[in-house]
Amino acid sequence: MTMKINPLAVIAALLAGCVTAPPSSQELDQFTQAIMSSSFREQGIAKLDRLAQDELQQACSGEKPPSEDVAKRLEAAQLATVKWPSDGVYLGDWREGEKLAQNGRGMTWTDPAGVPSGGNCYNCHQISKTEISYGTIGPSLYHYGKLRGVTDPAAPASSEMVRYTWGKLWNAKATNACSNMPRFGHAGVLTPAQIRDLMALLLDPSSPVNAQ
Amino acid sequence: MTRSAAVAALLAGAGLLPAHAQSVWAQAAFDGKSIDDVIKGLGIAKPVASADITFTAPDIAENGAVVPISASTALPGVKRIAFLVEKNPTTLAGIFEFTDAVETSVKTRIKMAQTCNVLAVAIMGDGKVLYAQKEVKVTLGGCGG
Amino acid sequence: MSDPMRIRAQTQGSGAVVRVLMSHEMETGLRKDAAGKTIPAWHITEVSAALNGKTVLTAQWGTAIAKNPFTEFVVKGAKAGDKISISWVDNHGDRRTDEATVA
Amino acid sequence: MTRHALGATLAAAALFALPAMTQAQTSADGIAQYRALLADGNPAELWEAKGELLWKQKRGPKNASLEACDLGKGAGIVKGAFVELPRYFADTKRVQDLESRLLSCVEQVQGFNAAEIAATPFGRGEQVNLEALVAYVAAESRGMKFNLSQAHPEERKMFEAGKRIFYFRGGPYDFSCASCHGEAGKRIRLQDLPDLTKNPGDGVGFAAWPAYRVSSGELWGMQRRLNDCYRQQRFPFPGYASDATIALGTFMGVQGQGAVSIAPSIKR
Repeated sequence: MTMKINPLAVIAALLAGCVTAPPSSQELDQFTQAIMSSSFREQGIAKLDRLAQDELQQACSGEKPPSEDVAKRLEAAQLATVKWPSDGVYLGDWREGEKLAQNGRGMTWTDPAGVPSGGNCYNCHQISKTEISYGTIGPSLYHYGKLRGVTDPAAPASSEMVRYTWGKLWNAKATNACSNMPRFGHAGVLTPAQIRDLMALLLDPSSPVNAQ
Repeated sequence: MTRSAAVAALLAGAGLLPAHAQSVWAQAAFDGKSIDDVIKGLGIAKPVASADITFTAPDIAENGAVVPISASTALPGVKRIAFLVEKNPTTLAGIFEFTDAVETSVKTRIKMAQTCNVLAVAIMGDGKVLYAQKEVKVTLGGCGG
Repeated sequence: MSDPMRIRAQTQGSGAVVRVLMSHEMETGLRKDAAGKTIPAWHITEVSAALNGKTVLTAQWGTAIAKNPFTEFVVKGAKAGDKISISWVDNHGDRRTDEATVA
Repeated sequence: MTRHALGATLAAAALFALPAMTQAQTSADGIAQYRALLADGNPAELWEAKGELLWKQKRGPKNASLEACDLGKGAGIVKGAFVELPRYFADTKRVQDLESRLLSCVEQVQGFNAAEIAATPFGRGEQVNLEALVAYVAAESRGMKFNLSQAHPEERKMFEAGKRIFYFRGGPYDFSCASCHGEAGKRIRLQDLPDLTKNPGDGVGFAAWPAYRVSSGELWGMQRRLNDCYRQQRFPFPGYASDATIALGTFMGVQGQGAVSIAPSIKR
């Protein structure tokens, strides 16, 4: 349906203050910001600085993802933040990794300061065969190393996959700008030692992910 | 639907409150930490598996805090049904005692600490004890935080 | 004081299905509060149901009956207009009785 | 046991006897069976009954009942009010959801201190009574379709703000509401996640809250639901009945237009 509007009448009405023009997108952004800052308060370890978005968070906060160019630029910037293990050791203990994968705690306002975070992995991924309570926001990681042909994580042939996996855990946005996955290393959610244990869960041929 | 407080006083006067209506509180059975403990505590015979006891429980419990279960039987001699949870800190969840005025059938909801067998143990007037059991998987749910 | 129970009693076949919801914490005595102190056990221990004043079912409950307990059973021969009353007592000695009419 | 319920149980049991089911199907069906077993006898009823008594009871410094409270359909009218909230209220000049409107009412009508109640932790003091009132008001619209107004400019503004807040990523995990609720068919652990960017269907998402939470044995209104979402998002604390939460309610309610409310429902 089309409506004929007399532009002069509209202007007149606006001048008379009878009709309020709908707010512009920019005005709505400002309105939203005002609401956000009046609505949230700090609680426990969850301070208000958590609402201060970095460039990536801001770019990924639209209804639609950013353009391909922007995404590429963001990914490159995120990749540059990845800290590779200084001693070249990528894998830890898969048993500890499994515990981390099960653990969804940490960093909420009910968590005490200084308690190590869990990896939250099963919340979103299938991982070992025995845990039936797994989420589906992320892809299944069952047989992660096996499917990718990693028989010896220390072998040179595995190095590319090992590095890719480390990068994914450290900063998932380095390969997918607006990924739903947290930047575990970059954001300081997990320590390098914890990431090693998760690496082992995914890549160690004897871990339940690959062996069962 | 529910008329309440005023009735309480009336019924208390009529001697209908549970303490007067029920057999002695089974302390030893409720303290039991294994199926054997509970059997000993109740002073009953060793239960025998029976297809005459219909026991319903979910295969998976979305939350161990509430697990819906039910038991029923068409056998005329069953006087009591006890629900036992194999791996709970204390094994006995509850005992229901039926008169002839009710069907030998009850639904309730229990707590489960972990995946294990749940048993419906039916105690008959002649001292026979029958049971049916089912494994219920207790899953971790939500974000886990 | 405890909140009222919800009792529904509905004729079905030659009897009535009774569904009861009770408002009770059913604390296990195994949980700890935020300060790390054990929360003492607090649970309904005994329940009885009566049809027109005559006891038809009793129960003993431990700590593993779920919070805000739900129970369902079938009273033989109950007719519309009959009174179903339910009583409970907990390990603190608190008691409660509520009544409903069979519909 | 009712014959009907027994039949359903046996049918579910038969379903499970089928071999060669994939693990995922089996656990999904197992959860469905569990929920079916819980459906009959929702402890939320205890809150509904208590809320009805509270609504009609003279309370507070002004010793008045809430029958003078206008939830949007006129003073004292409860039926149908829930499925039209959040909406704009001329007297407060604000868009309000059920909880924020109840706060206005207990202050204006009964003389309670709304700010004090809003600052009270969930499950304590007057918050306990608000939860019961929320259960009662929602239950009075059970089976009705959501029908939120977008006629007032403030209502449209709150919808737009709600949309922006829904997609706002922040905190150490980079989560927004959309991280979990932006796509259909996903789940966390075994819990299905409604896609809240559209109408997720009758009795799903916005149309299922308030709900009795099996995990805590408590009645959660939408305010508490959103509060715990933000906690798990690792965000700071959203104030009770704050504009951000009302904006989100407006967004979800408008997206869910036409969905049938089953609230208060029962949830894990």
